[in-house]
Amino acid sequence: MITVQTDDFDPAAEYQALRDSGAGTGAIATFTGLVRDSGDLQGVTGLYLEHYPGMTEQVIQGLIDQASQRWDVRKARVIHRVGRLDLCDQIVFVGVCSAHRGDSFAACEFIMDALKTSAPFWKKEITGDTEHWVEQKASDRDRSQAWD
Amino acid sequence: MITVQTDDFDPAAEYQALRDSGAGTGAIATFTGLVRDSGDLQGVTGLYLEHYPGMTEQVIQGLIDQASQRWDVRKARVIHRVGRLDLCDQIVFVGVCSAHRGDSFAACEFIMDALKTSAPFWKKEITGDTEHWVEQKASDRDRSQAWD
Amino acid sequence: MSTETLTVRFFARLREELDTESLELPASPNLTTGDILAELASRGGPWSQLQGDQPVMIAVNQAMAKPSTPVKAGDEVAFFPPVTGG
Amino acid sequence: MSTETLTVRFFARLREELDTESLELPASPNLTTGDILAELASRGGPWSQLQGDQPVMIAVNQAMAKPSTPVKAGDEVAFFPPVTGG
Repeated sequence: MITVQTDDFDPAAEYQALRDSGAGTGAIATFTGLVRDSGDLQGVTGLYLEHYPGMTEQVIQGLIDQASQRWDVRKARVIHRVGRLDLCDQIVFVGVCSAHRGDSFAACEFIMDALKTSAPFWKKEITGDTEHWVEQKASDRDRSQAWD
Repeated sequence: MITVQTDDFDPAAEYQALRDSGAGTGAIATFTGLVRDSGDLQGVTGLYLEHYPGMTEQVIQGLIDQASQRWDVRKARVIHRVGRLDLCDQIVFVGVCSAHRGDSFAACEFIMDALKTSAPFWKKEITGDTEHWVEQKASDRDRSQAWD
Repeated sequence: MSTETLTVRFFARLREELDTESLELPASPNLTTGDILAELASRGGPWSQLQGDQPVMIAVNQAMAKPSTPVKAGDEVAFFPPVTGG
Repeated sequence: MSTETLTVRFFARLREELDTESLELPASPNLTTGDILAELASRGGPWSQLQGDQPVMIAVNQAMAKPSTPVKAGDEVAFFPPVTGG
């Protein structure tokens, strides 16, 4: 399940939903991304996140489908926030449950890495009165291509 | 922080503690292991977990130290349960927070993989009236050695 | 949307710098996304960047596409900078 | 614990099959964990498995050790099957 929303999310509730996926689940891997205080610029006080409604969900569903073909994925959950976010806010949640831990780790990390380079989100960093669009990092492209 | 306990644990509280590790935290990776219904034998109804008190904590602290030397680890948390566990019960929690996601994923998975092959825990599977000690899996040794 | 036109959408930095969220263009035969980029870039000013040094990502009907991807009337074409979510 | 002896502990399947949680052994000079394994295995019966086909893991003072690891009076030696936690 994929949700793009302005509201905050509750990783505890998401974890519980993954855990309730049945007795064959032996492993739950989760990732949560937070707004850090050191982005492209020093002194970042917040972010503004824009996305391409409709395409975002399709791209992420495609990543979950790819992950499900490569690994045992019993359930996958992705939440991504958009709009104005402050320092320390939660931005993104990816959770995967599998029979075995290797699958849950790999699928969770793959979805997260691929989301960073292929899901149509754009981040603007806010620093006091100024703001600027974040440039894509070469390291993110490299991490995503490492899965090919 | 490392805890070995018979009681259940609350991943939501552990996540919150990791999240409260400061504004430099941009990434939180967690793993939770659950009792599955298909172990060495079919029809597993529960587990009994034994450990070597004292050594367990030392070994896991050593793994956290190794992870902290290889990756950015702002905080790491490991909880492992012992004693009698039922189907679907939570067995183990590993949570790591870092500045960047790659570090949190790698450190979390490394600690979990290495724990499986080096922390002195032993699992006995209970199937109806019978019980038997689980044998170490070659796949677990391979996964742990892959980090060397 | 007329079946004679296609929609072009812009996001993030491009949307701001072009001061345009979307526009309608006539859908001529054998049109590609690259043709649209070239036509828009020829407007000059901020539009030049559509064929400048900075990479421009392309989607057609909400799926990633290339400059060689053909487009037809009714399609939704989008141009945007490399993505930076997560 | 006497300073003349060392403690040997067993865990999991070994503890059950040997029906022994721990025992005290005299600490002779130049003793290794391998010597202790050999001495205990010579008791026969279930003790033979300490030098059998199944791997036996060794710890000295709660750190992983080898059959060549030296031990002295006061040490805590442990023998156990390969671990299966997590």
